[in-house]
Amino acid sequence: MTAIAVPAARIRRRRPAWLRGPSLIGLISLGVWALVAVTIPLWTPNDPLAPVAGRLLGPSVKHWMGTDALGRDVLTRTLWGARISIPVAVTVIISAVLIGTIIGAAAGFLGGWVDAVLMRLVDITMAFPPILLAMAITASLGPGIRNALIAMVLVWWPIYARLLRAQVVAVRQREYIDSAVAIGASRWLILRRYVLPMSYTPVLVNATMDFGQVVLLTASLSFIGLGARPPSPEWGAMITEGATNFYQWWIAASPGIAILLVVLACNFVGDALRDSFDVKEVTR
Amino acid sequence: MSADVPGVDSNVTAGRRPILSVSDLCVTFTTSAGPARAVRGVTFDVYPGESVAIVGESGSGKSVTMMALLGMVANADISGSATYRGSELIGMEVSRLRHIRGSKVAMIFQDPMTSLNPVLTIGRQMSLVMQAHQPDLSKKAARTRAIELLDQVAISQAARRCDSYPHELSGGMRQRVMIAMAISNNPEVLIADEPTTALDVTVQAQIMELLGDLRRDHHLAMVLITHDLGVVAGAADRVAVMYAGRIVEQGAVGPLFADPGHPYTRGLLDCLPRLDERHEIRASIAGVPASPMSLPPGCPFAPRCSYVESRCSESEPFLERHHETLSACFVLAGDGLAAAAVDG
Amino acid sequence: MSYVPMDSRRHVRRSGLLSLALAGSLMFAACGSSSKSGGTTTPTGSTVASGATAAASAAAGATTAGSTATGATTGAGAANSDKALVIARGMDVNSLDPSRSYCDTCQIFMTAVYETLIGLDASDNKTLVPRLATKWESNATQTEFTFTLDPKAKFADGTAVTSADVKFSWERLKALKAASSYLVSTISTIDTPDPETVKVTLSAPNSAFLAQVNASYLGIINSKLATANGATLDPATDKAETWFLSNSAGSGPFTLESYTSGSELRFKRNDAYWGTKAHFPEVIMKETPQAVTQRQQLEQGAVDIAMQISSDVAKGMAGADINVKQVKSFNYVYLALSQGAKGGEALTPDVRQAIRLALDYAGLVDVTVGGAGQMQASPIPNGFLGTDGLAAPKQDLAAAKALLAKAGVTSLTLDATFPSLNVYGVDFSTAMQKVQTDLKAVGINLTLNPVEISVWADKIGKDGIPVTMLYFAPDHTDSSQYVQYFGLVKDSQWLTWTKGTDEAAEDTLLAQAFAAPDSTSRAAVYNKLATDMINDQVIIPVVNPDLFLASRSNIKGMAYSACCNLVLADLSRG
Amino acid sequence: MKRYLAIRVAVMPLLLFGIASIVFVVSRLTPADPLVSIVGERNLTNPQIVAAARARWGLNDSVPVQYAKYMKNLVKGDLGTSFTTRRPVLHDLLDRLPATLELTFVALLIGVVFGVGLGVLAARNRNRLIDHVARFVALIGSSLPAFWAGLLVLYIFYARLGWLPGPGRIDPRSVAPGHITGFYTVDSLLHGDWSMFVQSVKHLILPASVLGWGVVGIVTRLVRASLLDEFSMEYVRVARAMGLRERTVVNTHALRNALLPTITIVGFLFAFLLTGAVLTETVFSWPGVGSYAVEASRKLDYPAIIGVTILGGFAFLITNLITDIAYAVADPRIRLS
Repeated sequence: MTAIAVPAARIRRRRPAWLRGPSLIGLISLGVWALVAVTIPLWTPNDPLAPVAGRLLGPSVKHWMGTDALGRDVLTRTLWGARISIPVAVTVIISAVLIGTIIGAAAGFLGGWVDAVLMRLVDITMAFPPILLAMAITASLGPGIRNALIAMVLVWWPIYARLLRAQVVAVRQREYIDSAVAIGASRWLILRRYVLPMSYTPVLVNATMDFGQVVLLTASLSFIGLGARPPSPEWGAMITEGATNFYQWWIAASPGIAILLVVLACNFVGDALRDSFDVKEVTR
Repeated sequence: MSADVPGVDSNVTAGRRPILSVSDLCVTFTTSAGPARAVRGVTFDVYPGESVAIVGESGSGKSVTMMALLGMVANADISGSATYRGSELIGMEVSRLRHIRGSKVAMIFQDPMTSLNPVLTIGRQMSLVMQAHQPDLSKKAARTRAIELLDQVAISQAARRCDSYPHELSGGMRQRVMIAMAISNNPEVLIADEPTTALDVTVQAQIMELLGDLRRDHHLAMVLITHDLGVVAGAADRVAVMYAGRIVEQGAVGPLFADPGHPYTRGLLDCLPRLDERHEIRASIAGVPASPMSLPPGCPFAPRCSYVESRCSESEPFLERHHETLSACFVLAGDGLAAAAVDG
Repeated sequence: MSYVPMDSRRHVRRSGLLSLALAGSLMFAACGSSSKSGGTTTPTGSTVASGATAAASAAAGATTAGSTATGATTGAGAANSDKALVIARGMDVNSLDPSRSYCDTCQIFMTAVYETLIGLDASDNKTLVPRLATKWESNATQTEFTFTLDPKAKFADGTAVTSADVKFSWERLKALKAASSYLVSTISTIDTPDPETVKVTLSAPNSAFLAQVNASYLGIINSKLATANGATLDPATDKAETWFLSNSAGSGPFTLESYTSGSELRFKRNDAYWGTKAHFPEVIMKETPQAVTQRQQLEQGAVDIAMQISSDVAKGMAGADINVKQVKSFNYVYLALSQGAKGGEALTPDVRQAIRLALDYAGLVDVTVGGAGQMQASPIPNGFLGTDGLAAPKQDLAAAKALLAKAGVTSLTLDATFPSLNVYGVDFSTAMQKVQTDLKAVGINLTLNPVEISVWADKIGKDGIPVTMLYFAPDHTDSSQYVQYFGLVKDSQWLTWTKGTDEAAEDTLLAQAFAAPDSTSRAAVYNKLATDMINDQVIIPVVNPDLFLASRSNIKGMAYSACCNLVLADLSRG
Repeated sequence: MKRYLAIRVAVMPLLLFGIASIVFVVSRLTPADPLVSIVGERNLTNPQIVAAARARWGLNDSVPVQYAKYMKNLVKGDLGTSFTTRRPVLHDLLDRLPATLELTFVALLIGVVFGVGLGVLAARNRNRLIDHVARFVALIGSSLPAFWAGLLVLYIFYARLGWLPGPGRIDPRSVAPGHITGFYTVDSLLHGDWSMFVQSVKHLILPASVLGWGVVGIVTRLVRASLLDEFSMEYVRVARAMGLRERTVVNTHALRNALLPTITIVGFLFAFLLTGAVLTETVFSWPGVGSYAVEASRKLDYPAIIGVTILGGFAFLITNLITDIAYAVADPRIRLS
């Protein structure tokens, strides 16, 4: 009976899964946020750092999401927050991928004790709950968004190192690589020609999911006072201010929704990418 | 279809109604690449105590036919009729159909390795099947009965095996378990879908023998689905050969083997190893089976047929009498005995 | 007093520090006073308890805010004192070892569990009154102080409070060199001629000493009990700190029942108390860092008292069941200008004065605490000895611009690194942004750089910071502490931080004040010092925030104590 | 299997050593001076107090010496003394662990129950509206910032509606049940104190739901996928062909297998929850290890930071081990091999 369910499962569609439905919405949403982050200085409705109205005013026609304890426009600040969260997340992911690629490739190609040492380092680093390690690092480097960024890179690179190493090892086991080596291909060439193209998809899928997680962790660190500091319109820091002014729910509402939208978008896209490419997520 | 089917032993059928009656059954899967016509107007009857073999290559629609009449085909349009003792199965709600599945009409499957749940004990799985149809059966009674059944299918140390997990059993034993499970509710019809394909040759014979014994002892009607005409010889009264969703030839075992009326049947027979042949070179049918997604015009077997004529690709032949069998071939059947079309 | 901020995040982070500082604050009051009753005249003729006057009139300025009706709450239960008193509080306990503790909550704890030799009259918050000591006297040069202990005084375990206990307690405080030890740094010897007499000799004249003795950290420990549990006079061998986290060894109206950090601090009434026993059999302080949560729990009757309510949160609070008192405090937030800091060279006295004149003080009070605060003239806060007649600061943009023109400054950019704190309800970022806006109007640009306090401390210790912000709460009721901390006197904290030059004149004045025998003469000296410090233009007070004391309306005896923050033994349920 | 587990256990001390070393190095990345958190900025220029504090807390030693001392003590089970609580870090952690574990277990329960429920619902209605809704609900959980969700539910269910109690493990006036396990729900039952049990459960609902919702997404996705895998398995078809009720097919046959992969991620979930607990505890003033970690980081309380991070790594190792054992027990193919 093998064959019966198959025809239904093998449904083919015109567009790949990640360009349809929720994933498409997610992509568009991420695009909009990126656009906001880049262009907000050109059209900002208000100054994100200066009081523009009375303090703690509820949502109104003029100030859609109300004002905070300093009379700053909450919506404006939330939009400016994209200028912090998105670049930070992009930087963290790119750095983690680069570091992970280098270390993973080194471990995979060099093998032996180098591999053993590097991979134990990876194992141990991945044994920590990410937030605890990030907190420890940030606390000792000194709180601030820059140090939070460094901490997150240190937390995230092992995922990619492990991924890359696995690809290198897989590629090395192929016979055609042996012949490539035999004809004198350099490791760099093998890396570029065989390993990196193979790694492209799993890295992309993981990076998409992780992007949302980095945004979340950035906000979390700021929320507990280890990331961005006021008056910075960072989302987590804004939620802290909202917690202080608990009854003025609108202060925390917009940054919270902003985080939710970005992370949700990443999850939508990541899910769809994973399904289309059938990639296993590297979990910590 | 009438009782006037060649090969139907009138001694068996006399005065009796078919227990299972399939008539003009069509199953069309809807896929995004278009409809896949897996079963196209299949008609046959099964009488109590009788054994019918449905033979064909994979993809010929033989399994789909049987799954369809048990309501186990999803994402498909089903038309035609299939009755069990007169009740229409096609379109019956699942809740009613459930009482027929496993209880009146039971099925055993090709691969005993995957047909059993790896994380439940044999006894538990058998009990679940029994309790599905005998809600009042106590756990203890179910177990006792399970051991009894395992005994019946010749599993040694049945009581101990009852608590085993499937991975602790050999393939043959698992298939015996499957059979025990299938007969646990005393069904009237047993559908065996390639019951021996996945097994060693030596075990195959034992399983077929077991099925034969059970059929006699319990007066079971059996539908044996197989791609191997070899197993049919001793196990079936009647044979239906399917190709591309249709029955292309049917008849009693003897005549069909002796004088097949369809080139496809001949091809299948040529594939069988013969005792009188020293060298084990088997013939095989050239070409690939027709795809249900894109059937050729005319006879679907035409592209592979060595008897092919131009008319074969113009229209599709229907079953017609060919000596002792019914056969759907213009060349061999249509020519031989002018269109004594079987009614129906 | 100190008000602790409400924002939990910051609050917690900071609390260690804060508490210290604050802690002090609470106590400040101790001093005070015109000691009428307490002060006896010593044979040498000087007045005891000379100090103080000051204090606390401020605390007296309480006003009752609110109450209109909300009814909704179910009320906390029986209207009597049999049931435990519950206080919602963001606790900042650093230690419960009396010689090591230094925090706001520690002040409440120390006052409830340990006792000082001298108390403060709760009715006026100024008068020094006998507590463990029945009388005290000092010599004319303010270098020798003699205390006579009350023979009735007993510790909770029944042993008598003796001069040996006093000696042990203060010597341990000094020897362990923990945060509050500087309060006794001037003590050179303690003599105990008999069990009821303590004679303290100081290394230098210190007219503030009695005020310091009133500070809750100078509470007396049961030396036998403490010694038996590892307490020594040597930080290397002392093992008692852990024991003190679950036990107490004091003579106060309460004993420590249990303490769970991050959760609760429980007091049990000392039923063997030698004085008037407390009303409540048990007091529970619940860790509740957020002001809004404190408010909710108070409104629901889940707690009886919340003392860390910010002005924003206090708004609209209250009703028939709840009393909210707004009281003046001695805490303040200030701007500090360092010409000696890297990048601060342009901050000449004229430029500093221009900055002082450019600030919109009323606006700052509005922006930072919603108007619930005061303006303050000098680094010595309003109400302390020597501040009478000092004019509140005023904005004068024209004068500021003129001064800058005179100094040849047209545009100036200064680094303004500050700790991102929220203290007494004042958010430093908010305050600094307002300062930034004000200064921009006269052509001075500040580069705001909020950092964690540890980073800030590191930076100010090394390079200094041209423009920064910090807070201060008094440790006792004497004005001298402000001169020692803010004045350009030898070893003062801000002299070190600004890398400035010692002003000999201020050193001389401070020495005069320490040796001055009576409060009138000291008031004159401190007034001069206050004026000098204003003219230094180093420390510019920005806002002196009010405090909000909120309680269920059936709680009696709610008052802000100048020495002790909240005196648990004075509370009852009516 | 036993051998494999024995090796795993034997390697753990080594891993712990690695973990402790990494944390130690990390915490000394830059010498951000914790002094200010010990003596307060008021005493920073008081040389005597500063010197005494440095001596007492070992801040004068060079980093290698501090490392050597720390490791030596660690072997004896001494994690050092916290600057802020002035107690041995180990005692602090042990005192606070039950609160975190109780919260985490309940959250895990909520996460798994709802996750499995939604996963089954989604799989049984594959590609229908109900599938999309279930997956969306689950996905929101993984995308919500826990601290924000915490504030939100506190605002709605506590401040506005008053249905559930506010922050903390019990009401301010209540006395914690006598310590047996440290789990208030369990202890109150052991003491036969029903009202305390109800109270502690009520206090658990909001934080555990917020925390648990975060893992619902993960569990739903996994259960749905593996259930769909199982549905395509032969034995499911067989069970259906045998006339079993759909409920029996799903619950007794397919789910049993589909949950096996879920067991493998319980360890991961647990670590995930511990992470979430850091934030949830902060919002709900929950006196657990998470809020302790936050406080320690804010005050640069090195011994506490290191201790709590080591505990985190340790918990991760343990849960992985337990996961492996659980998996082996649940899957007869491994258990019996």
